[in-house]
Amino acid sequence: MPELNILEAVRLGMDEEMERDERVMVLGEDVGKKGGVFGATEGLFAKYGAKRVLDTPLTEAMIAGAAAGAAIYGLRPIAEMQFADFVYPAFNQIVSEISRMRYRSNGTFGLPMVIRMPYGGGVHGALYHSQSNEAYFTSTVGLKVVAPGTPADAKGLLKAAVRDPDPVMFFEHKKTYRLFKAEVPDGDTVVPIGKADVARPGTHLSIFCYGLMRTFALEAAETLAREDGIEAEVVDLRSLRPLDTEAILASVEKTSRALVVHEANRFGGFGAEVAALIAEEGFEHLDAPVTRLAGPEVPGVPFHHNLEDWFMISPAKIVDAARALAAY
Amino acid sequence: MPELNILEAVRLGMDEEMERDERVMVLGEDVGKKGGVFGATEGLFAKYGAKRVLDTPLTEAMIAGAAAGAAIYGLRPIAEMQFADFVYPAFNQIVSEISRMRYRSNGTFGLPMVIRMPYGGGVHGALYHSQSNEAYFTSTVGLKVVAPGTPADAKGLLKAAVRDPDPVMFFEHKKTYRLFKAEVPDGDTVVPIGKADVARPGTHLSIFCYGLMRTFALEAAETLAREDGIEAEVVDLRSLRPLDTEAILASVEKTSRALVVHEANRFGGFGAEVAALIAEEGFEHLDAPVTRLAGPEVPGVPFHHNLEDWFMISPAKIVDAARALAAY
Amino acid sequence: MVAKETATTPPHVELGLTDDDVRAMYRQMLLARAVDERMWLMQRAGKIAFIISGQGHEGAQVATAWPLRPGQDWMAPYYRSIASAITFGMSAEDIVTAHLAKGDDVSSGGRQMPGHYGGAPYNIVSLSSPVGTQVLHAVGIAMGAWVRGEDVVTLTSFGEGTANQGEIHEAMNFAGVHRLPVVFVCENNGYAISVPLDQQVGGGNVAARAAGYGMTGVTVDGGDVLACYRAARDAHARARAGDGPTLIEAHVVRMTSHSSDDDQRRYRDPAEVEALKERDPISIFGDQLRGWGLLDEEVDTQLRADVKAEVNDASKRAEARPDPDVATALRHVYAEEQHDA
Amino acid sequence: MVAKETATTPPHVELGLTDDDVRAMYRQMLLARAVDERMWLMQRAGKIAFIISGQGHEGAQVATAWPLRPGQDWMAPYYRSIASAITFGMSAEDIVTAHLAKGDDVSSGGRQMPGHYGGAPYNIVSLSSPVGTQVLHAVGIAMGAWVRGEDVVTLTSFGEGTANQGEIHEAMNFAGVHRLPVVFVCENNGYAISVPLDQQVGGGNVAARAAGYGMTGVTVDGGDVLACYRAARDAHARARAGDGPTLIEAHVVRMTSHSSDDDQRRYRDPAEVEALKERDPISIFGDQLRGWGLLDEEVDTQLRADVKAEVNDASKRAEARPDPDVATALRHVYAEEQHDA
Ligand SMILES: Cc1ncc(C[n+]2csc(CCOP(=O)(O)OP(=O)(O)O)c2C)c(N)n1
Ligand SMILES: Cc1ncc(C[n+]2csc(CCOP(=O)(O)OP(=O)(O)O)c2C)c(N)n1
Ligand SMILES: [Mg+2]
Ligand SMILES: [Mg+2]
Repeated sequence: MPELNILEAVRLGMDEEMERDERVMVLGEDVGKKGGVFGATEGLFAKYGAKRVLDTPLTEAMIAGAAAGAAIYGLRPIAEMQFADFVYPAFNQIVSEISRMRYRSNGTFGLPMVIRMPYGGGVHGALYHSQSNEAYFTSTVGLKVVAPGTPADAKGLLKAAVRDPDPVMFFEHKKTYRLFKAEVPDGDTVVPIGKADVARPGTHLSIFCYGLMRTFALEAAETLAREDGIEAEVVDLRSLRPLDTEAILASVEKTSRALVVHEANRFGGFGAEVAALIAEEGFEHLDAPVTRLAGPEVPGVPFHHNLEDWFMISPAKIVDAARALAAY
Repeated sequence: MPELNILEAVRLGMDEEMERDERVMVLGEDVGKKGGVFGATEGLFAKYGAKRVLDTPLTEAMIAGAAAGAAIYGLRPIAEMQFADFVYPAFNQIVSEISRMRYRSNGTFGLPMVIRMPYGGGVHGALYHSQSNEAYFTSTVGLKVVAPGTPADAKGLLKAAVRDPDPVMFFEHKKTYRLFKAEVPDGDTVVPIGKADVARPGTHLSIFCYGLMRTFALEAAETLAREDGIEAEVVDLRSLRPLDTEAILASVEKTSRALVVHEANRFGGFGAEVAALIAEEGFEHLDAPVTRLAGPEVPGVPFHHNLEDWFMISPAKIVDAARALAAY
Repeated sequence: MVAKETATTPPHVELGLTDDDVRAMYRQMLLARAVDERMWLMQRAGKIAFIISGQGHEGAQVATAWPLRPGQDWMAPYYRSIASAITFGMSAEDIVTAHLAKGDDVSSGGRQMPGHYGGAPYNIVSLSSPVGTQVLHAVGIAMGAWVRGEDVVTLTSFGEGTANQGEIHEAMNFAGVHRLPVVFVCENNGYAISVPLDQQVGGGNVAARAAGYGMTGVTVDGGDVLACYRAARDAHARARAGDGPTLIEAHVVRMTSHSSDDDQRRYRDPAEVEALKERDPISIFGDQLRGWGLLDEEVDTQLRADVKAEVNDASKRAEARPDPDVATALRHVYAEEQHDA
Repeated sequence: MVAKETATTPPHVELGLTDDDVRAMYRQMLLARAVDERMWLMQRAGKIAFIISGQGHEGAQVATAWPLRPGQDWMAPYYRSIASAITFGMSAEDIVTAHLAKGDDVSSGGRQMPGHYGGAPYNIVSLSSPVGTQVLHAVGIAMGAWVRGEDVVTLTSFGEGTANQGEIHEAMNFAGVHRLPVVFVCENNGYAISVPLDQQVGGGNVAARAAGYGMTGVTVDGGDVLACYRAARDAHARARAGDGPTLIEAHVVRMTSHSSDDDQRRYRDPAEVEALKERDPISIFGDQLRGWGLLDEEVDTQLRADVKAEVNDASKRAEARPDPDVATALRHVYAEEQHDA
């Protein structure tokens, strides 16, 4: 098993899928010769050529819409949005078309396609290179949404996404790209969409998270165990839609306390769904209010490092929230 | 006090605001000579001329973006999206630009503008003329979002929206347009954004709703009172962002049971935020799980009347959900 | 081309069409019109909720769809495309079934409004309502064929109001960059609901935009069926030859209100509406055929009777089909089997 | 025009520019370049996080901004628009302050990344990162001026990659329909990050799109400052006269990598990069001025020293400004007072 970082895992996942299935292609801005602005597609252009690794014009609606057309035609496109922040020009295609194609055609047109998007802050990207905009997609019926937090999940979920008969929004937290290396199972290991991962078992409270927050939550859990004797269970949701409600409720049943953590702002964020689910279906098990820890209610991550630090979730903030919840 | 329906109230609100302030203008598709596809702008073209009631090309990004530019310039545009379903081409302008302009410019550029959108189902409009897509906007920091359920609120909130220094998304449930007439206070009565309305006081449980659901919830409450002796408190949220959390928590404190009702699908819908809020901040008062009654998890309202009836929330469905909650 | 023309070669023959071809084209136009008119009747009778009409567009539609190869080429049409869809393989019964929103409607199983043509068996992409989105699907199909090196041409159509949507620009630009095998047909009927051309299209000329994408742009009179056919045939050949996409702007007439929800008397002069009849492509093409000696009163009457019978029959069968079963309403949100294809 | 030309009239005079004007234009170019170069130094020194450069665009920018009337006209520029912004009123200190993300930065108070020009006091619209969005704001301002009957011209600029965004199409079409007083400047530097023109722009000619909106399109060499000025002056006059918008495509060079996060050696030939120096608008314009007898070594040296001193001074003052106060981070999400304006 090689040790890879998340960026390498994503790249290897694409490479293996392109090798396995010649219908798989990659398209997006600067994905070709340059290999992507983060390097996620590095080497693929040389290996698969300019058509299967297609540098598109600077037009996101076209990227999504043409990917949809190609999927109708029988290909299995992986479209890249250069930053999740730049997906909005494609929103009409994604929400009006891609999410609804199967339902509206009574199952006769499916869209096996993936949209990869680097998201998240902490990289001095300010309001428009830092967004965590997953809630727009998790609330959209017909899409699947995943957000891996480890290299193994990045590769395994990417493979699942490429093979999925339905459209998958694939969120890659850009701060995790080179954050750490970890073992990635060799070969064709697919991580199924729809299953959470208990990243750390615990008994006193549950922390629900995904993406970069997995790393932060695990770090916080260590601190809580060490300094407070609080054993936090860290549940990495990984798949946001479909959501592994069973795993969530099982954890709440065990710990009776739920902390939902994400980087996006709180009001109407994805955490609202997780919290509402727990409040509704886990009510009898709860010994404390479901608590959300989320980014502040501002329209984006501000640039100056003072302000960015203020914005970002950190292990310390998770520790504080968990302590308050445990003490409830 | 005249009796008006919601469509007339919206129209009168615009008319009075245009008369009061010559910076107010209306723009959108077919808003001019035709008076809008629902007739909301009927008569305004004749009264204010082709520039202040501007028929635009069939281009929603342009409508939103030009309205933003006009607001920067000092006008107070009211932009119409012909259907809420057709707002997505403008999503980039709304989310990237309109919601963030003030924050990103450190308060130096504000955008006093309104985007009106007919939303909701029950009118045989199928997947693309029935959407309740408020959650995309309520989760967007920097926007305000309102959804009136009565003629008086429609007019009063529209006036507040036009005068608001920030962008307001104005959702009009198209099935309510001509559903009933009710008294509308004469003249310059402004309904403040951010305040809920207790449409019917009650003691046994609280129903949180907006738009068409207000009418249905009130009808359900009558049935519940008559048939079950259950006194439901109906809280019309009206303003979804900012949300009147005080009013919500006060009602929960009183009734200890919360039912959140909307027409949009449940997963990640606006109700998730309301439920999560109650679960978190009203935890101590709850005698039963916060319950959501929402549209089914399908990508849109299907057309055939069988299917549409299946989809729609009805007073009967609210009665059933309320009974189950009261019996918990 | 010019050298071949002689006083005795009828224009369709010069274009490589047989007498039967042009009569068949005429019949398709009649059929589309008859279906369309039937839909209005059914709408007034309360049997269908909504109708959006192709009346006045039939000439351009039949002619531009004519070169397509069913089962091989693709089509991403729009809501006025009754005649295009019929020409490319849908039956009158399919169309009526969709309007009645029956459970086994090939387009959507009764889930979509009338006018949302689509059909997997026919290579017709399922259409939504937000205008213009289908144009990117067409370009994506063309991209797929180009990537795979397959001989497939995709035709897509839309109105002149829709031509201003940003997605159309992105689609045409991309098609221009890679010379993709796609044919764009703008059916310019002068109105987008109530908004006339001069308030809709800067400069008033949609085909003029082709030059800005490095593609061929052609303007044709939608009342001139053979001119439309010639443009489409050339565009199809150009696409197959790797010579890139074509934008055809066909000037057509919208003979009805925008839809059954609209009343065009609110924004259109009665004289203007009256004058539309003169531009009805069916009468124009009929007159041409008569002029070329390919149609006489008897044949015309027979064709119209045939078409009427076909529509009667289609309607009867469609009405007998089952309504959608509510138990299926939750199906097909996602694939029902997770197959690794 | 031609009639007035004589062998002795220098070209700028013929355009109505004085000797001082053209020297001032040259100085603005030098200043923009000096600020730009300073930003790279500061970036390498770790003082600023990111820089996106206007080097190679200065001639087109100064010239197209020159006709604008500060305090009356408006500008919606883009991230390479250092020279445009400086010409329209921003100071070198404003630019450095924004790059350092200081708390009193006029563009955003340190909230936005470098390159996001904007300034309410200067009528420069606050810019975001999604490319092209500002073009609709420009058109909206122009619409506002048109609705109110006010004499205001708006200039907006963007790259040739951005020209393909759907919003640009919608903006230009709308401006074309109502002949709005707006000037579109496409600064075509041949690349959108790594993607070259021929994979980006169908047909390769952005100005050719103007015809499709019924507006004037002009292609100019961005190394020819006076040609750019002439195009902009005419466009400004056209806008004021109600004769509609203009699309100016200026062929410029991107002399640096796309940004400090990019390395153009990955996708651009070294020889190509080397050859860019020959197209540096500053040397070209300097040579021209020398040829017209308006610049000598001494004046040039003096100007460069001046500009350097200005940038030194600006940097020193900017660096001394306070960082943003975290206590303000929640401010200005909504208006702080609900005033009925
Ligand atoms: C994105 C979007 N905006 C608005 C509408 C509402 N609408 C439906 S058809 C139409 C007019 C279309 O005009 P045109 O493109 O000229 O086609 P025509 O109907 O004239 O054939 C409008 C505005 C829509 N369907 N989609
Ligand atoms: C909507 C959107 N997509 C992608 C990006 C990332 N991006 C920033 S600049 C750029 C290239 C712009 O090229 P061009 O318009 O030619 O301008 P230039 O930088 O060459 O001056 C890209 C792809 C973005 N900022 N916005
Ligand atoms: Mg039309
Ligand atoms: Mg460029």
